[in-house]
This record gives sequence, C-alpha cells and structure tokens, in this order.
Amino acid sequence: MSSKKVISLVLIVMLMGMLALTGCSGNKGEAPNADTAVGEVKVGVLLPLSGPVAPIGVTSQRGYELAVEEINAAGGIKALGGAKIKLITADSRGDAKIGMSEAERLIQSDKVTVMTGAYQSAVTYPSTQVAEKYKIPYIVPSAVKDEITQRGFKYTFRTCPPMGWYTKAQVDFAVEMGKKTGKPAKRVALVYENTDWGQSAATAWKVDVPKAGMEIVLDAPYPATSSDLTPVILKIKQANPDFILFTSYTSDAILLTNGIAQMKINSYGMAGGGGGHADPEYMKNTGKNSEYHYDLCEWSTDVGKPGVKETNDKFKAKYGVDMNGESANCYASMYVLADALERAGANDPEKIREALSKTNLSTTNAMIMPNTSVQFDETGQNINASLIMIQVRDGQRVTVWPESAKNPDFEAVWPVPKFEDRK
Amino acid sequence: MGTMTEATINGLFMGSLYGLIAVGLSLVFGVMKVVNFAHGSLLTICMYAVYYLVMKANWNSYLTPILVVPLLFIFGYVVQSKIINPVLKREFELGGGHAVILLTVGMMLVMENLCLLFFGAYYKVAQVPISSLTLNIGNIVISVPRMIAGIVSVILIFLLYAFLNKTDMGKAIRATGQDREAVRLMGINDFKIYNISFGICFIMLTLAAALMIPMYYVHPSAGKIFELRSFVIVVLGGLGSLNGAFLGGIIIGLIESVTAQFLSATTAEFLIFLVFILVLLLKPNGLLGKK
Amino acid sequence: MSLLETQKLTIKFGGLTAVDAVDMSVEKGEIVGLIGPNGAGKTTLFNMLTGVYQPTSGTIIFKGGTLTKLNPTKVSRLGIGRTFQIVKPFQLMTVLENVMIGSFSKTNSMAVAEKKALEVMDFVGLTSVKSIQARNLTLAHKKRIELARALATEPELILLDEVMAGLNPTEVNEVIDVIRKINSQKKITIILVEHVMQAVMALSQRIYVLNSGKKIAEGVPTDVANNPEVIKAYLGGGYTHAAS
Amino acid sequence: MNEKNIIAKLRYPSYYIPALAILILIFFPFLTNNEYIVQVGIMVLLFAVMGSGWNIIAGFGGQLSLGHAAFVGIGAYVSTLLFVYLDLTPWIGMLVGAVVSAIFGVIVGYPCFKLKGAYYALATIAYGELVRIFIQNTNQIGPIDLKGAQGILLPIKGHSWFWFQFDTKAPYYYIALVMMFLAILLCYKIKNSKFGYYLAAIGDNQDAAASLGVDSSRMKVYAAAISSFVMGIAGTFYAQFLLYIGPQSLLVDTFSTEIALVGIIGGAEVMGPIIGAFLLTPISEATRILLGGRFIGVHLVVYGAILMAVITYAPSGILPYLKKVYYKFLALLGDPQYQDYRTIKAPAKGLGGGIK
Repeated sequence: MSSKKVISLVLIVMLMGMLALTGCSGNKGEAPNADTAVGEVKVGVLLPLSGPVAPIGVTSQRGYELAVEEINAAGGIKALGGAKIKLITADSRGDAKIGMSEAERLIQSDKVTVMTGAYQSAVTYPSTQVAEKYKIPYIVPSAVKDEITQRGFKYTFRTCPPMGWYTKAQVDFAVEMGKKTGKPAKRVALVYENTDWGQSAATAWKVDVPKAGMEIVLDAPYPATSSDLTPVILKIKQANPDFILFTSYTSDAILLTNGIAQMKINSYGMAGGGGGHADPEYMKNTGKNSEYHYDLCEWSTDVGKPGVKETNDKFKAKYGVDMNGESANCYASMYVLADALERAGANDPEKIREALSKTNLSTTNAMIMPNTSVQFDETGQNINASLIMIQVRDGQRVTVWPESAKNPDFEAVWPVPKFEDRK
Repeated sequence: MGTMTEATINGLFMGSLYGLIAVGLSLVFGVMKVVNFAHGSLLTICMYAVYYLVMKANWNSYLTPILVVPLLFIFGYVVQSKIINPVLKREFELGGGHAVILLTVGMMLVMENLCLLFFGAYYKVAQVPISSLTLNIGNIVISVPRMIAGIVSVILIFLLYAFLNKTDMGKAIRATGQDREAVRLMGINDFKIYNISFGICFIMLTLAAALMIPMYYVHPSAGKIFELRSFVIVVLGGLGSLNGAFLGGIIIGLIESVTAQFLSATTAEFLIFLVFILVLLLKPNGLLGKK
Repeated sequence: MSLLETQKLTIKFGGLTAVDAVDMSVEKGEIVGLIGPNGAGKTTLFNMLTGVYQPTSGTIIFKGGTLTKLNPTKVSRLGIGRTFQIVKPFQLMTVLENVMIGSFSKTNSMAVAEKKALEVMDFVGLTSVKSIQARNLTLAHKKRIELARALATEPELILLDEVMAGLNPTEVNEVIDVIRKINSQKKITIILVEHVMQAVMALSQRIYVLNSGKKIAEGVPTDVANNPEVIKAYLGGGYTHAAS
Repeated sequence: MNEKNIIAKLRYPSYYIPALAILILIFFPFLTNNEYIVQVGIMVLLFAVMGSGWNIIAGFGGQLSLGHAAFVGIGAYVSTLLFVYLDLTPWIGMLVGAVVSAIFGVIVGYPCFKLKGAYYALATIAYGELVRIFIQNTNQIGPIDLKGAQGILLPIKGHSWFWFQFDTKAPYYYIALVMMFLAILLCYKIKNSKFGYYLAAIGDNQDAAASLGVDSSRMKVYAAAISSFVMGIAGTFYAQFLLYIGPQSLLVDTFSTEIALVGIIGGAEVMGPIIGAFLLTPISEATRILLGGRFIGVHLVVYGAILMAVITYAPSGILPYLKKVYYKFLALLGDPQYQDYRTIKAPAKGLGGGIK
C-alpha cells in the first residue's frame, strides 16, 4: 500500500473525528459567559468522582446539592428574578491534568459563570489557574494548600482555612490541653501520606511543633496506597510518642486506626486533620477503635450554631449519613455564593467576583460553620475561617475545642484512656 | 528490640500472604507462559464476593470459601476457555508475542472499573470479632487474623505444591507447563489444562481474600496494590516456580516491614521496585526459576 | 586450508555432554551431510557453529579465523547462513519482506535489497507467493523462505537443519534440486542435517555420523551406510529404516 | 508531479477527500469558537505524537512498553526546571529534555532489552514506578527544588512564541499539528528503511533475525533512543500547555497505559497511533462529558472492552479495517483507482502487521 493512500485514509478519519467533536460541542455561539440562560446561574463543580479519593468527592457533591436545593426552593436568587442555581459537575478523577481540562470545558463549553471545587489541593492549584485565565471566579471550599491563595490571583476565593492554620491549631490544642491537665505532650509523631497534601502538612508541622517546645520523635511518610501499614504502626510503637498527628486519606486512616488499637499503642492523644479521619466511611469501618481519637476539622454535627441540627437532619434524611467537614464546607460555600449573587445583581463573572471580594456575611446557612462571618482578604482567603477539634465519644464526633464552639455536654479527655483499660 | 521482632514476625506473616496471592500468578505463568495483568482485579472480585457473604449473610469469613471457591473456580474456568484460549491459540501459532498480555490488561480495565460501577468507590471493612483479636507474648503483640493469614497461607501453598506433585491432575498441569506438545501427543487436552489452572488461580485468590477480609478493606483498586507486589514476588522467586513465589513473598514481606522500620515506608516502596528491576536485569529467571 | 574446521568441540549442559570432542572439517564447495539418531547432538552442533551456544571447550575455525565466542549476528556477518529445524519465518511479514531482511545484510538501500530478494526468490521458486504473509503459507513454503532468507545474506557456507522433514516426496525432490543448484551455481558450501536418508545419500559428498554427542563415523556415503557402528546406532535398521 | 497534474487529480475522491481533511485540520481552530474543543483537538494531536513515539519501539520493534510515561515525564521535568531556574526558552529546553529522555531511554533500555516478552513489559512497569516514586518523594536535588508530590506550576512569562505561552489555544494547536506531521514523517522514514525492516524482524523473531546478521541489541537501543526522544518532546509540550507537571498525573501507570492503548488499538503501522488517538481521546472526553460523575470509570470499561475486542478479533489493530471501509467508500464515490476494492474481502496486511 502506498503511503499516499494511508495518509489520505488517516486524514479522512481525522476529519470525521473533528467534525463529530465540533458537532457535539453544542454551544457554538459568540455569547460570553454571561446571561447564557435567563433564570439560571450555572456553577461549575469540579470534584474527584472516581479514583481513590472518590468517596470524599461524592460527600462534597452532596453538600453542594443540598444547599442548592434549599436556595432554589427558597425562591432562587432574588436579585436575578428568582434565578435558579444549576450545578454542572465534572469529574477530575483526582488527576491534575484532567482537572485542568475539565475546568476548561466547564468554562468554555458549559459557560459556567462561577466555579467551585476541587477538594484535592493538587487539582485545585492548577485548575484555579485556568479559571484565573478566563476571569471566572473560583470558590475553594476545602483545599488547604497554602499556596493556593498566595499567587496574587484575583478570582480565587477560599472559604476554608489554609494548611498552616490546621497544623498550628493542632499544636495549640495539644499545648492547651497540656496546660489544663498538667500532662503536657513532649514527644510528637508525624504520620502522613506522601502526596501533596501530607507533604505540605509535614512541612508546616516541622515548623510549628518545635516552636511550641515539643520534640518530633517520628517522621513517618507512607505511600497512600500501601498494602500493609503495620511497619508504620510498629514505628509509632517504637517511637513511643505522647501525641500523634495524622494526615491520611480514608483507606490508610482506617488501617492505621485499627492497627494502633490492635497493637494497643497508648498516647495522650491522636489527632487527624480532616480528610480520611473525617470521612463517615472511616467511622463506620473503625468502630470502637477510633474512640477518643481527635480530629481537627472545619465542622461537626454538634457545633453550637443555629441551623446546624436542622441542616444535618435534612442531609441525613436525604443521603443516610451525617454531614462531615467536606460536605459542610461545600454546603456553606454555596450560601456564600448565593449572597454574592444577590449583591452582584447580575449573572456576570466580573460582577460576581466584585461582590465576592466585598463579602461580609454573617447570616444565612453559611453560618453553620464555626466561624461568625465570612470576609475575604485581598488574596481571597476567608480571614474568619476557623477550625474545631472533635473527639470521638461513644461513636459520635463531639466538638471539644475551642471553648467558643464546644459541645457543653462533653469535656475533652486528655490523656485518653489506655487501650487495655477500655471496655 | 521488641519492635524489631514484631516487624520481622509481621513481615513473615504478610510475606506468606503475599506468597499465597502471587502463587496463582506464578502457576498461570508456569503453565501457559502468560503474565496475567488482571491478577489484581481478580483478587478484588474475590474480595467483594467474600465481603458480601460476610456482611450480608453473616458468614464467618474463614468459612466463605466453601461457597465462593467452587463459584469462582467455574468463573475462572469459563473466562480462560471463552476469552483467553482463543487468543492464546493464535499466539502459539505465531510463536510468542504480547496478545494475551494485552488481553489481560483489557480485562483488568474492565473488571476494576465494573467494580467501581457496581460497588461504588467506598471503602468497605468487615469488622468481625476476630479482627481486633491479639496475642500477647511479653511485650510483643501479634494480630490474630494476621497470624492466621500467615500460617494458613503457608499450609495452602504447601497443599498446592503437593497437589501439583502428587496427583495425576497436578502432574498433567506441570507436564503441560514443561512441554505442551508432548502432553498433547499423550492425549491430554492442553487447553483444558489451562482452564483448570486458571480456575486454580482463582481458588488461591479466593482463599487469600477470605484470609484478608477480617483485616483489610475492600475497594475497587484494592487488588491492584497487591498486584504490583505479586509481579515483584514472582519475578524474584522465578516466574512459574511455586516455592519461588513463596520465597519471593517472604523476602518482599520482610523488606517492606524491616525497611519501613529502619527508614520509611516510602523508601520501602522504592526499594521493592529497585530489587525488582535488579532481579530482572541480573537474574531474570529469579532465585529459584528454571532456565 | 578447509573452509570450516572444528577441533575437539565439546558442550556440556549441566552433567550432560551433548557434543563430545567432535572434529570435523569442511572444504570449500563441498556438500557435507551430518546424520545420527534423535538426540545425537546435530542441532546442538549447528547451534555452536552459529554462535547460539558457546562451546564448553574446543575451537571452531572458519576461513582461518576462530568463531568461538562470537554471537549469531557476528557469525552471520562472517558468511555463515542457516535454517532452523523448527521453522522461524517472520510470520507477520510477506515472503518478500522476509527475504529482504536477509538481503539487507549486504546493502542499506531498499531498492537494491528488493532486487536482490526477488532474484533469490526466483532462484528457490518463491516468486508466486511473494506478497503473502508467511503465517498463511504451507510448511514447504516456510522452509523455502528460510532457505531464501539465508541465501540472500550471500553466505559462503550454509547450514541446513532438516529442510526436508515433513515434506512429501515431490517437495523433497524439488528441494534436492534447489540445494544442488545452490551448490553448483552459487558455489556455496553446504552442511546439511537430515533424517531423509535418500536425500542425504544423494546430495552429500561426505557424511559425518554422530551418536550421543560423539562422532562415530565419517566418509563417503556408501562407506558410512555400511559402517557397522552406524548400523548399530540406528538399531541395526540401516538407513532405509531411519528414513521412515 | 507538476502543479497542473495535482489540480487535475483533485477531481478524484482519493485526492480531494484527503485535501479536504488537511484543510479542515489546518483551519480547525477557526471552525469553532469553543476553546475547549480546540483543547480536545490538541490532546488528540499530542496523543497521536506520543502514540507514534511509543509505536517506534513497541509497534515496529515488538517490545511492549508499559512505562512510557516516564520518558514524557523526564522531558517535561527537564525542560520545566530549565525554564524555571535558568529562564531558558522551552524551545531549547524541549531539545535538552528530549536528549536527556533519550539518554535515559538508552540507559534503562540497554539492560532491559536482554529481556524477552513479558519480562520486558514487567521491567518497563518497574522503571516507570521507580521514576514516579523517586520524583514524588524528592523535594530537593541540591539547589533544585523538585517539589516532590506537589508538582511544579510553571510561571506565566507572558504570551509569546519565545516563551511558548499563548493566551489562545490556536498556537498550541498548530505546534501540536506540526509535531504530529513530523512524527508521521519520522515513522514513515523509519518504517520504509533497513532500520524499520530490522526492527520488524526483531519484533517477529529475534533468533531468526540474529541468524541473518541483525544486531538486535543495537537496533533496539536506537529505537529506544528515538522513541524516548519523541516522548521527551511531547513532555515539554505537555508541560507548557498545561502549565503544571506533577508525579500524580504525569508519571502514573494509567497514563502509560493510555499511551500504549493508542498505539495498540490503532495498529503497528505508521498511521496506527494517529487513528488510535483520533478514536480514543474523543471517546474518553465524550464518556466523561456524557456520564462523568454519574457512572464513574465507564470510559475505562469502554477502553478495556475495545482493547479486548481488538486483540481478539483484529490483532493488527483497527487500521486495516478502516482502510477497507475507506477504499470501498472511495470506490462507491467512483474513484477509478479503487474500483477493485468494491469486492475486497480480507484487509491488507504487510510488514509487521501488529500484535502477535
């Protein structure tokens, strides 16, 4: 066969492929990303809906869904004539390159006027850059990487605290408990998965822990997809720490917690930092083993704020599980957006950005979060974002710290009872 | 010192479990010279089968093989005869190649993602009473399900070894691995032997799954984590060699456990692949493999 | 000086001595037969001559230089071609492409290689199937492809490993003609391993007989056929029996 | 052929259809206002380039590599580090990255090539994983900040050809298009040369090839160097296009598998990976758009099923079948040269016709 024929053949296939693509794109009009559909605000949602982090992606999506349902049922965005918010969800597969490509598609093909997501920092970091390029506001409700708001971006708004605040709060908590009970933690173990998230937590811990006068006795990164975490558990046992800090995804958090209980490794306390430790799957799969575990997170069902119980009941009725930090973050961020849309008075990315940057929200259901208001600084960081420490008590996540948000029925147990002494 | 002992014991137990998982891969390679890239996803399927029997029907995990083994043996038999054999036949005719490897890559993609579709991306852990049982000797703590898994794995590998060496069927399987043509001249249907071997691979995986369920989570990609280990193990021990798979399993289990103890779990992961590539380059037939 | 000479050529696999101190020499232009019962070490000897196996001891001298320690690629480049007992054509290539791989050993040009390949194919009678994939051809054709491929490398010596096994009598006669033609027209020296005795006897000028790795006889065909040791090696059946 | 002749021949479908296709390819960015569509086009072209690079070693040479993402990654990391630290234009970084990638290809390739079949495939998985684990856990090499698992976000240096950064997708598209045509040309030259024939011989039967004087190791090393050079080029483009590189997306085994699938499903001919990319990338995008979020992982089920079907029923890839259909189509359109194909039965097959 001559090369000419082969080339011609290939070209025809390309032609058909390209035409098919052009055909399925649908939106080919000149319209900019504004007022594409009257009475509808399209919000692009980027989440990891497949791959190992998919459970958290699904949880997050539920948070968005519930908020949008409520907002729409309450008459939509009144300033836009009762426009309904419409979520357009895209799957990042937890992969940065797909996340970027999907952000591109949401903006270009689906003409969303505002974006939100993408749970993982590794996906949020590059995908916010896409949004910045197209001047589409991007609300980040749960990605904690510090650098996300340190790039001088104008269109990125983060409602949750950055990583640095988490690690600092964990250390502050330990110091405070030590003072309160006279049993200060001196020896700290750092246990974290070795991707982006765990590594940035470790970097911050290594600054905060020594600063608080504690000693790092163990620095144990591990691959998130390990078949056996017993070696890590044995290392913890050998290091004999007073306080163990975790940054884990769901699967590894389960294996670690069960393993530690089985090996009966006792310490004053163990604290996760959201992620796997905050996943309902984690509680379901560790049972009694996670009792007395601490977890630093954004939210809990017993946060002493109005609306929390009602919202959680609604959530539980709909999905069969309690809300968690991720779903609450996403839920609240939709109310922040709704507020901005009301003030923007137009479904236009530039005006929405404008309104978001002037946010000073202290009402609506956005306040199910422990913070008292939402305000963004010039980098787009919510300066009032706050964190709570929960402790698992009788299989429930109970807020024990800080004083302002704590559940009045419970006191933090520090040091936690030895495994041998538990029933 | 205590932790060192614990790490070694854990390495040995995990190692024999790895060996049990890898032994099916090695058997399939030994008999039909095919590296099965779907091995991990087959394990995932077995794990789901065991998990649902434990959670929905309240079976004891260690009893599930009674029902699951025959079912999955038949499944393996059918997959081999209907899907793999036609391609294998062509590969034999043309003299070696990649077709079957790629076929198993396709199977892996299909099965792993079908699990995702049907069972969702959730982690499932069967917390049964035995899960948190431990044995204390001095200050050494041994997890009971792990110990059971380790010891039973050794027994099962030994039983498979005995089966292949003592029974007529076993001898036929080994003979097929050595010389397909000769076996066919003796009136044995070589492709039937392949079906049975693949079925046996499934039996071993099901048994491994039953041992793992009390201590490990199920997830669509759970098997994949063990699959990469299995590749390393069978190459280390010698592709096609059963005692090699066992030895390889123990070595990898120990490397993993002890390196993670002294250095870090990430170094252990790196080291495992380094050992893998070194063995491939320096001794591709493995430690116990035949030329 | 002989074209090819082996001195005390020996190879051991583990405890087994597959070829034991074999001396042989082949003169330029000869056709030499190599016979012996199954497992006598004939193919192993070929594999040593072509660099597939390295001898445990002994030397191979080709055109005055030693071949020991060379790999098959280098041996081929020195001018020794071969065919395989179990045919190994390039299954997914056409016949022409198969033969071109051989002719590329002396040229880098596509056009020259193709011309050369077509010539050789004409010589061995493959022209009619030149555009067919090797995998779709009969055994007789595949054996000829191997012959043509080896010829296309323009060797001085060619080792034929059972090129007639499995062929019917008509095909055998055709191959005998081709081999004669190769020897007479192209002046290529030939060593052939063959079980088809009538062919060996008809073609060979001299014959070596191996049994259990040892050389047990050598000489002209009639002498060898009547050698009592050879007859014993073939269980007293003579060559007519072995030819079956 | 003179100009007049070409124009005269354009009345035949076998000439005007490809001409039309080339025109559409060239003007594609102007046919849609949707940059996302152009982006998909770019990804198609990029996969075509990567598939072609993979094809040189795996398709032509029969050495199944399942770790080719490592070479893309090395090209991307080298050019990015040069770009970030030395302000070197990616155009030069691209060449440096490709050369480093080629050197790496030779270093890992040379010992691996002694392995046959499945062993080689396993070794490629192993070095792919080693590169990933190494980069993922290395934050710093001397003064160079590798950023480990975090990945590197490329700084935006302004929109210019010098910095390989543009505010629209069209320039990326044209660079990728040129890259694809160069890759096709390279593969065509290789395929129709002694080198290409030798590679096919090695892939088919290494012992037989050796008996004909083919130096397998040397040929494979050449092929590995060329193949990883192409991957390195693609890697630089990838980095500049997405402005982000990280071990979790660039060096994972699924990326390697995707690259290999493009070549396998298309077929081991020059145009195989091109067809593969034009088929598979849109499938991936379409399933994600149509089903994404609802039926997770569906596209991989589809990929796997296609792969299994191709291996079972069309081991030479889909290209020969498409050719048959295309020629029939040309015959129906009345092209005199193709009238024979009205009744053709078996697809044409030739040198190294695919998976064995």
